[in-house]
Order: sequence, then C-alpha cells, then structure tokens
Amino acid sequence: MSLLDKDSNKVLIQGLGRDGSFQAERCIEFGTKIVSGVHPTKAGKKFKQNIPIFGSVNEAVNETSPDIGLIFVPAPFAADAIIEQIDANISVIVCVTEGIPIADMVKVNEYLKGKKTRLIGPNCPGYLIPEKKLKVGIIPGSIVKPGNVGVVSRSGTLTYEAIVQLTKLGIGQSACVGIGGDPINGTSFVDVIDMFEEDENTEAIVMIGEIGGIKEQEAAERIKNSVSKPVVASIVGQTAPEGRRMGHAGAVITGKSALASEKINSLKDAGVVIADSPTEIGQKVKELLKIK
Amino acid sequence: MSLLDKDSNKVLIQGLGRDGSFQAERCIEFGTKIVSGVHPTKAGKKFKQNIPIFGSVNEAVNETSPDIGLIFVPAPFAADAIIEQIDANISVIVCVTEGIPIADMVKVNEYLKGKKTRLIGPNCPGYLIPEKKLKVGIIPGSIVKPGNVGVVSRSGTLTYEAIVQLTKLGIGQSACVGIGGDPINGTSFVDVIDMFEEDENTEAIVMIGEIGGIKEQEAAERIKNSVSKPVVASIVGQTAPEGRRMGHAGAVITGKSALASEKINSLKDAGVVIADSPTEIGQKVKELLKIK
Amino acid sequence: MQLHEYQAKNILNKHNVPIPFGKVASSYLECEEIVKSVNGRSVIKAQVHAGGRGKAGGIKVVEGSEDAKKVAKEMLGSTLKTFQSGDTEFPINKVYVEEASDISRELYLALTMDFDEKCPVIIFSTEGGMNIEEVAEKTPDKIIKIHVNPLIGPSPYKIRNLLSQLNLGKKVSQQIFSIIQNLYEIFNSLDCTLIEINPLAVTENDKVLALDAKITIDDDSIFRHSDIKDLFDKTQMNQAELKALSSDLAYIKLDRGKVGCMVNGAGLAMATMDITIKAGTAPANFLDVGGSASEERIEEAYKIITSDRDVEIILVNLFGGILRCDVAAKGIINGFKNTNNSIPMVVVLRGTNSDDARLLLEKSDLDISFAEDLPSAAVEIRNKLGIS
Amino acid sequence: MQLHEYQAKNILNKHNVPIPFGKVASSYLECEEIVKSVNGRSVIKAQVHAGGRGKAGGIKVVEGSEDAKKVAKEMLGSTLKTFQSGDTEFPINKVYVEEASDISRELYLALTMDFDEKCPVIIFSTEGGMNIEEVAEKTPDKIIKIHVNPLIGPSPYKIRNLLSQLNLGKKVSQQIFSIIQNLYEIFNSLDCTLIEINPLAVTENDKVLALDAKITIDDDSIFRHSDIKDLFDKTQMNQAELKALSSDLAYIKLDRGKVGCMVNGAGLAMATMDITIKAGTAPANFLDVGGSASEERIEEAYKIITSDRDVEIILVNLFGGILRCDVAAKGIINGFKNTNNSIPMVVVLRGTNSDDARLLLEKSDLDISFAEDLPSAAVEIRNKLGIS
Repeated sequence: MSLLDKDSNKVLIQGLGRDGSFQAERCIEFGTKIVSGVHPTKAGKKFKQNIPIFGSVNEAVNETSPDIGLIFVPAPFAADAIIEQIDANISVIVCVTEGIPIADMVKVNEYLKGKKTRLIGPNCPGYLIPEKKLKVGIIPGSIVKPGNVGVVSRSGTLTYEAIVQLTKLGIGQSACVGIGGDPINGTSFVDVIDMFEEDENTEAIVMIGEIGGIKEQEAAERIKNSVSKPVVASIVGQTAPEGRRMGHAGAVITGKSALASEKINSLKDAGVVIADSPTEIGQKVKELLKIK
Repeated sequence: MSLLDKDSNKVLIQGLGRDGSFQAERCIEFGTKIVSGVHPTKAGKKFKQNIPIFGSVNEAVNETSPDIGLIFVPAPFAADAIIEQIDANISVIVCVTEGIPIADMVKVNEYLKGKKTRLIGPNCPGYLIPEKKLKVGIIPGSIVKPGNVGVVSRSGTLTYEAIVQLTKLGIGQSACVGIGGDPINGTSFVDVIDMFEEDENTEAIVMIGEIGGIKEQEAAERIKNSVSKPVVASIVGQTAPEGRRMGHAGAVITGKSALASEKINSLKDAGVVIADSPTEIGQKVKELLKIK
Repeated sequence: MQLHEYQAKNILNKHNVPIPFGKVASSYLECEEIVKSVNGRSVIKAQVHAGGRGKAGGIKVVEGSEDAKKVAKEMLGSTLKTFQSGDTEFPINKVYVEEASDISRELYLALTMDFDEKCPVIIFSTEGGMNIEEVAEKTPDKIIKIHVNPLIGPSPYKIRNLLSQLNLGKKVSQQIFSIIQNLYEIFNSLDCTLIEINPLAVTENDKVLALDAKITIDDDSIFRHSDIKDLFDKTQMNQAELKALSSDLAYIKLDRGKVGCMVNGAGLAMATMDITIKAGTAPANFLDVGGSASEERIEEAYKIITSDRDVEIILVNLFGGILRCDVAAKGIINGFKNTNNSIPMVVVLRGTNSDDARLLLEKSDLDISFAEDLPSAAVEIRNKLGIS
Repeated sequence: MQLHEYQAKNILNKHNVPIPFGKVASSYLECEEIVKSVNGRSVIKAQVHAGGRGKAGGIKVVEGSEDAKKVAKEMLGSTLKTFQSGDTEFPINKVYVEEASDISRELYLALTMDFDEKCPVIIFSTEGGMNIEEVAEKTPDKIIKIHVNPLIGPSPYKIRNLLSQLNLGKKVSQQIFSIIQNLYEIFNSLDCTLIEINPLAVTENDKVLALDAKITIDDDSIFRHSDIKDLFDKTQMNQAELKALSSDLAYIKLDRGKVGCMVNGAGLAMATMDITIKAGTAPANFLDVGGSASEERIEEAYKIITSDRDVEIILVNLFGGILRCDVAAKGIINGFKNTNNSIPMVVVLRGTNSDDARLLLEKSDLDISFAEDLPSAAVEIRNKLGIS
C-alpha cells in the first residue's frame, strides 16, 4: 500500500471538536503517530499534553511535516479544509466529515485534478494498516488483525462488519479502506483495487459495494483486465426500496446499471466470488484462501 | 522550434469575419496549410473554394486534424473560443484578438494549467517560421527571410520593426514570435527563449521588451542561467509617461521593477547586448554575428 | 429539499427564465380572481411534491372563472396520489393558476449532477412533455447531455454546439441559449441537485416558456440558504419522516413487515433489511442514526421507530465508529423510560465502546436479546416472533 | 473605467459592505439638507477622478449645515488638481456628504489583479489612511497579500490565516472576513481591476467601515455591464481623450513637444516617442489606432491629433499587420479633406498593403514626406522643423 503507507506516516488532525478529539485518541491508542492538530480557536495549545495545535495547516506542515491529513471539520467548512490541505501539499487526506454539500465536493474534485494529493472520502471511515499500526480515521482498532486480505468498502459500518468476520476466522488484513458513501468522492474502488494488486502484503481482496452509480462495474472491468489476486465481493441493497434516499444520495437506484443485480453480474463476469449477504464475506474468503 | 513546429503544421482558423478572412488569405499566400475554418454562421460553406468551414472546433478537429489553432474571434467570445480549442486538444493556439477582459484571461490561464496546449497571446501577432513557410497570425510575410535569428517580442508592430531591419541587413530568421502585449498571456519570454535555446536552427536571439511587469527580468534570469546563445535586447518606453495607460495595461509603470532602466540592468547583467533604440536592433545583431 | 412548482417558477422569473403568467392560490376565491384577470383558458395545478400530477388529476384546464372556482373547490383540501408517489397521499393546500399557452412544440431541459462524471450536466431533449426516463430507455439518441466544468461553468460553445444539432431555428435557439445560462446560474447559486423543465414549451409565435418547473435543493447545503429553508412545505412529508429530519435522522417508513430497524450507516441499513427478510419477515421501517449521534438524537430515534404501529420487534444494529455505542445505549434507555412501551428488541452492538453499552442495556428493564452478528440476530427475531 | 466614490459606495452598500451614512449632492442646498439630517459633524468630499483629494482641499470636515453650505458653494463648480492628477484640473460637479465617524484605527484593504502571478490578489495592511505605495516601499512587511485562485475564489482559510496574524480582535476580524468575501463578489461580478478601501476604518465601538472607496472596472469588460457603462462621468476626462475613447482609440495628450504621433500598437508608440526626442523635440501627444482600425476611425484619429494646438508636425508610423495601410491612408486623406488644415506630415508605412497606401497618399494634396524607417523619420522631422 505504498500510496497510503508513507515512509514516516506522520498524521495531522484538522478539527479537534468532540468527535475529532475522541477519534484522535483512538488513533493514538492504536499506535498512529499524530504529530499535530489544526483548530481555529485552539492554536497554541497542546492536544494530550504533547501534540501541538496550530491555527493553520501551513504552520502545522512547516513545524511538523505530516504526510497524512485527517479531517473532522464540520460540513460547512470541510471543503475549504480539504483545499487548505491540498494547497499545503499533504500526500493523503482522509475526510471523515459527512454532509458536505455536493457542489462543494464537485469543485474540490475538479481542483484536485493534476494535483499529487490523494483524497479519501468524504463521509468515510478512512483507512487502517494493522501491520504498521497506522489508523487514519474511525475504523475501530479493536477489530482488526494484521494479515493479507485487503478490504475496501463504500459503507463505513459494513467495512467493520467484514473486518469482524475476517478477524474472527483468524484472517488478518493487509489494509482496510473505507472510501465513503458520498456520490462525489476522492478515491474509488478502482483506485484501491489497483493499490491492493500492487501491494506485496495483499493476497486477496474483499470489496463491499452498494446499489447506485457505476463504480462497482468500473471495478469489475478493472478486476477483469488487470487484477491477478482473488476477489470476494458483496453488494448490499437488494431489498432497498427503489428511488428513495437511503441515507446517502449514492444509494439511489438511478438507472439499470445502478441495480444490485447488474453489479453482481459484472463482478461474476470478472471472476469475482460473490457473497450473497455481507454476513457471508468471512466464510467466502476462508473458502477461497483454502482452495488457493 | 519543435514546440511550435508540428509535424504536419495543419492550421485551423476560428473566426472568419473581415479580419480573420483577410489574414487567413495572407497565411495561405505565405504557404501555410490551412485545413479548416470554424465560424458559427458559415458552417457547411467553403473558404477560398476548398477549405471546409465547420460550426464547432470539435467537428473541424474530427474532420481535418489540425495541430494549430488561430483565433480571430471577437473579444467577448474569444476566451470561450480558447477554451473550446483547449478542450479539443489543439497543441498550439494563437489568439490574435485584442481587448479580451482580464478576468476572462485569468480564468483561461488557470484552466490551462496541467493541460498540454500551448497558448500564444492573446492580443498578439502570432508566429512565423520562414523556412517552413508557416505563418500563424498576422506578421507580414513579405518582410521575413529564412535564417538563424530568433525574434521574440511583446509588441506586435515592434516585432515587424526588428524583422525588417534584420532582413534588410540580409539576416534571416529561424522564427519570429509575438507573445502579445496583454498583462495576462499564455506564453512568456522565458518560454520562447527556452525554445530558441533548444532549436538547432537558431544561432542568436532578439528580444524586444517593454516597461511594466517583471517578465523581462525573468527572461534575464533565464538567459543568465541557461542560455548559451547570444541575445540582443531592446526595451522600449524609456520616455513613456509614468502611470498612464499606454494602449495596453501591461505597459504601465507599476513599481521599480517595471522601469526600463531596471530591466536593462538585469539584461546587461545576464550578458545581453542592449540596443538603446529598437531601430538599432539590426545593426547590433549584425555586429554580434560578425564577432562570433 | 423539493420546492413546489410555484416556488420554482418564482425563482425562474427572478432569473429571467420566461414563464407563462400565473399566480398561486390558497382558496377557490383567489383562484377565481386570478382566472378572471387572465381572461381566457387557464390551467389549475395542484401544488404537491409528487411527479405525474397530470395523469392523477392534479392538472386541470379551465375555460373561465366559474369553471376555475369549481375545480379549485374540488382540489383544495383534498389529497393526491400519483403513480410516482407510492402509497403516500399528498395534501393539496395550494394550487397554481396559469394562463394557458398555445404550444407548438414541447422540449425537455434539465440540470442535475452527474455522479459518474463528477460534474453538473445539462440534459436536453426534443421529446418534452413525456416521461424522460422512458425516452432515455427507448430512444437514447434523443437525449443530449452537456457536461459542465464546475469551476468554469457552462461554456457557451458547448451550448451553441448542442443547439446547432437541433435545427430549432435561430429565434428559438437564442432563447434557449439564455435560458440554459440563467438556469445554470440558479443551479449554481442555490446548490440545486435538480432543475427540470418539462415541458420547455415553444409557442405558436416562437416564444420559449418553462411550462413546468421542478427544483430540488441539496439538503446538505441548506445551512447557507436561509431564505430557501423557509420555502420548505412540511405538509408534503410523512410526519414521522419529518420528525426524524428535524433531529437530523434519516427515517423511511416501509409498508412491508414487522421489524423496526435502527442502524448507523446506509450500507449497514441495507444489510440489516436484507437480514429481516432472511428472518422470514420484512422491515416496517428503517432509521439511520448517522455517523455521530448524541444521546438525545438516539432517544428521538427510538421514539420514532416505536411510534410506528406496524413495529412488533426492533432490530438495533450499530457498529461504533465515530458513533459511540455507550452513548447510543443511553439514548435507547431514555427513550424506553420516557415512552414506557414494551416492544422487544434484538440488539447487535459492535465497535467503539460496545462492551460498556451492553452493560448499560443489561442493567435496564428493556426486553432485550443480544446477538453477536446479523445471522444470529435473524435467529433471535424468528424466535421472538414465533416464526418457524 | 473609474467610478466616483459615491458610485462605489452605492455598490458596496448593495453588497453588504458597511459604509457610513452618506449621500451625493449636486447643489449646496442639497448638501445643506443632508448635513441637517445627519445632525452632527460631516465630511464633504469632492467627487473627482483623482487620488490625493484630501491634501488638495477636496475633503472638508464641517460642523453643521451652515458650514456645509459654505463649503459646498466653494467646491461645486470649481476644479481640483491633486499631486496625483498631473496638470489636469478636474471639475467638481458633485460632492459626497457623509456622517463623520469616530475612528480608532485605519486599515487598508484592496483587491486587484496580480499580473505576475496571473490571478486576483487581496492586499491588506494595518497602515491605512496613508499612501500605500509609500508603505510598500518603506515597510514592506506591513503589507500582506493573499493570492486568489480565480476559479475557486478566495478560500476562507486564507482569509482566516491573514486575519489571525493581525490580532485585531474577534469582533473586528469577523467583520473584515465578511467584507473581504463581499468585496471579492463585487470584484468578480463587475470585472474590477481595482477595489481600494483606504481607509478601512475601525470605529471607537469596533465597527468596521469603508471610509473611502475606489473602484476601477476593466474597460474591456464594459460590454457585459451595461448598467456600469451608464455610471461613467465624462466630465472627468480630457475632451480629446474622451473623443478618442468613443472611437475606440487610445489617445494621450503629453505637454512636451511639437510632434503629434499616430501609431499602431503600444510598443511602436513608445519607440516612436523615443524617436521624436532623438529628433530634438518631443511628442505633443500620441494616438494608438490599435490593431484593426477602419477608415472612419483613422479619420477620427487624424482629426483628434490635428485639433491639438501644440502639434506642428505629425509623425505617422504604421506597421500593417491586422491593420491595412491602404485603409489607414484613405482615413488620413478623408481627415485632411474634411478639416483642411495644412500641418506637415512625416510618414513611415510598412507591412500589409503599404505600397498601395503610399500611392494613395502621394496622389493626395497632403504635405507629406515619406521615410523608410524611424531614424530617417527623425531626420525628416529635424528638417521640417528647422532643428539643426
């Protein structure tokens, strides 16, 4: 996971309100090197006695050289925070914030083009590399285990669901990446699948998709053409009511390609093992790895 | 001049009004391969009996594969025409139009970042490569002569002035490039000087600058650091009244660096031969080439 | 957030998008007055948040003010159910009264977000007045799209090129050119997710008019549009869904089964619903408490779910991430205390602070079965409901 | 195109940038009324297109309406010349009357285009009320710049970071934050090349106000701002320059010498002026006919140059590119015919259709010497003027 696993893995956290502070502590507990915080009104103070808080990302970057930025800034200010981190040349940005206006993310996405920064999210649980004790986001550290299965998911909570199953079966994870449920986000299934394909520590891939959009089909296409590792996938939303908003706009059935059945067919066609329910993911991976 | 001299040198002309049509004929007379025209109301017709006119750049590109685009579109629509050509992946765009709103060009310039297209102008006479019989713009074809001196200038008419002198003295030109007088333009002195430095057919460089801005100093810096070929330069506007608009906003004295004297000092410091008046450029080049 | 036609047309009018003369009315007397001032054929349209009003009887042509009075009397105070609205009956509290236009041609124009291309998209079709999804399916070549760079806006050349394909004539094309630019201005400045003009009508004398207008605003952007917030018509929404919305919860009533679902995250919601079906029943509703719910919000969520009379059992499936399970447990306990109902619960709690949460719930008086994961939750539901 | 302070403040007010109470007046009676309504100390400011009004007596503080009447009587109808305006006397046709504010601090805020960085720039300084160029020269660290991505607009984080460096207090910082965003909105929507608020005042009770406002609009953008075009005050411009402008010609009167210069292109203009000095005289004016002048425009140009009484000889130096020399020659001949003056000309014609042009001019009755190039033109001028 060279794109997400930086040499130093130094993390900056922007937004140290209730959630940001709580989650920052969990990251530190897991072993993550949080080197600085950014908060408009807490500049000059310390987080957990020893982590300096700055008023701007630029100052934090100058003083503490983070590679990775983690954003908990409230939705109205989150797009600006992403741009602030892009402008400060942060390599990987994870934006956990949910509820960012679509128009803001469309503009951020356009602004990102041609830049070197990778954005994960928004509205995502971020990522975790168990072996490296690197947790950037909110995936519970207690459920993971170092190993060789890469997990990628649009849904935050289903990411955990899959991880729990794997860990219970004694199957560890090379990395777990939640790309987020928003319709406009920075990193797609294809991006993460490419990383897993290149990653030496990854032997198999778990992908959890949803109804809506065509991102799962794009992933199927990529898997078919250039992925050598075995993939287990599950698509949720088979029983979801058509045309209604399921908590986030990405999960609306907008056309035939958005249907679960269409997605499952594409994935099957790409040689992917399908878990009919996300509760069967662990078992499917176990079978797959035994067969191998 | 590999960046301006494309393999096929096929030219598209956008805007075939009075000026555009007249200048297109001059380009053809010089030997330029004009393969298509674009004009909103003349689509389907022919220019000069055999050059097809299209309603959009995309169609013209699909049908005639031009490398170079030449724009005579009126100022209110010119920025949009530039974007249309950028979106159609034209390699080199010359925009002759003057009077484009500054805000439009600022946006075009930002849009250009990261794209492969090179924009020359706006408000410029374009360029001419005598040897290749390639004339993209309005530099009079009658005054040039194939040879080994590269000419670059901010001022249209002074470009011609310099060329006439050179030709009269029997000194031919490798290429003549008018980068345009607007404060926001696509190609700078530095860009063209780099091309001349790399160009095998160029032995010496003539550069005609003006008061205002810092572009001549940037050129001086580049010449000092990485140009091996001899350079003759002239800076006009020594007698221009301070702070008044001299026909285009770029020629306003905005600070010390904008002064002619400052520019001349930087260029002298970079080893450039200064022609006190643009009327002496030819003579200076002649002396320089004899000495060599 | 959806706007009524009359609200959308007011916005269109302010941004110089031509509409027929029309006014909104809340009483049949107002309606009568408007038709009198129009002095001719008029159209009376029910102002409800549902598509397909025409087929359902929500759009009526009247010849004069007497006729108008009669139609308005029938419409106002009644409800409307359309093929697009499912089981919901929308109350008609307002009608829009509009001068009838002489139409020679009906076009279709919409602006929305293309999530695959990640940018705004302008959708145009010469097949206006029909169901556009049907057009898209049967004659996809009749649908033209322009993708818009969100930082540049709609390039004039793209609009020109679109129009030049259509042979609509210079006069009509020029009007549509301006209309597209003005609609984009609205789309951008009001954070719309959809502006749909269907039909965009061409009159006998070549005037282009927006005959209908649907505008949807991105809910997540409402914080910066205080004036738009006030336009929201609460009467058009299911009351439980409205209550959920006011607590920032995503609640959807489903008329299918007996299980009330409390979950966090859309993905988990969908997996949870799938499980209720495996358990031999189906969801009665589902409520997504979202990423970082407080104790108060969870309590509200509990109250909303239990107020649904279809619910015989509640399945709570929470995975603590940014959500803390202990906070959720406290909210549920408070909800139970303050409503004092006795609906049994099956609870799956995992992730952040789930052990603390379980202890809290065990100490409470709630009728709870804990499950380790979703498949065992399905078994518990079967047992509790007596499904064999 | 420059706006008057009262026009600029009207725009500021519309975009929620706070200004002191004030009104424009064209007569001393109006002025008196306004001061009465203010009921206290007021400031009367001459509305002229020149900086440095204060030092030149164009800004006066008055204590009451009697005082105001007296001051307005003196100002209105007179002219003002400032150290920034050169020799030009600006007529005072209007005054702006403003309530005096209790100022505790003067700041500086401007938005302009940074041509080197090719983007808008916000310039802020705590040293307001002074000549900002002097501040820039003497204490450059007191000037803070924010560059703005023209496609994104001013990022809030950049403004916040700017303000956090200055320790202006939360209340003042918040006001300036909004003011910067609102000013950028004006800058962007009106195609400004400059908005300068100097001073941006902080009052005794921490209110932030734009005490003065200078707005300049990009002349090339006026085609899309028809409302702004109407704001242009023609009385503030040299009449010959105005005439030139209305024909799209760039004319500048220079009080230096005897040579009227007609050229095309700014570069050639500057080189031509340099040559008049080599000829032992200096330019009386110069007129740039631009890239693609028509016969009519050239005729107008000829008339404007010859109407300058300082002109004893005309130097025409045209290099045909997009401009066609034959067209120019026809324009000059028409100008000569229709004014019938006999000012001698030295003419350098090169480039597109220059041979045709020469033939046309030779056949005319104009007193013309042709020169091959600028150095020989200088010799001709010396001869004609009898300079040895």
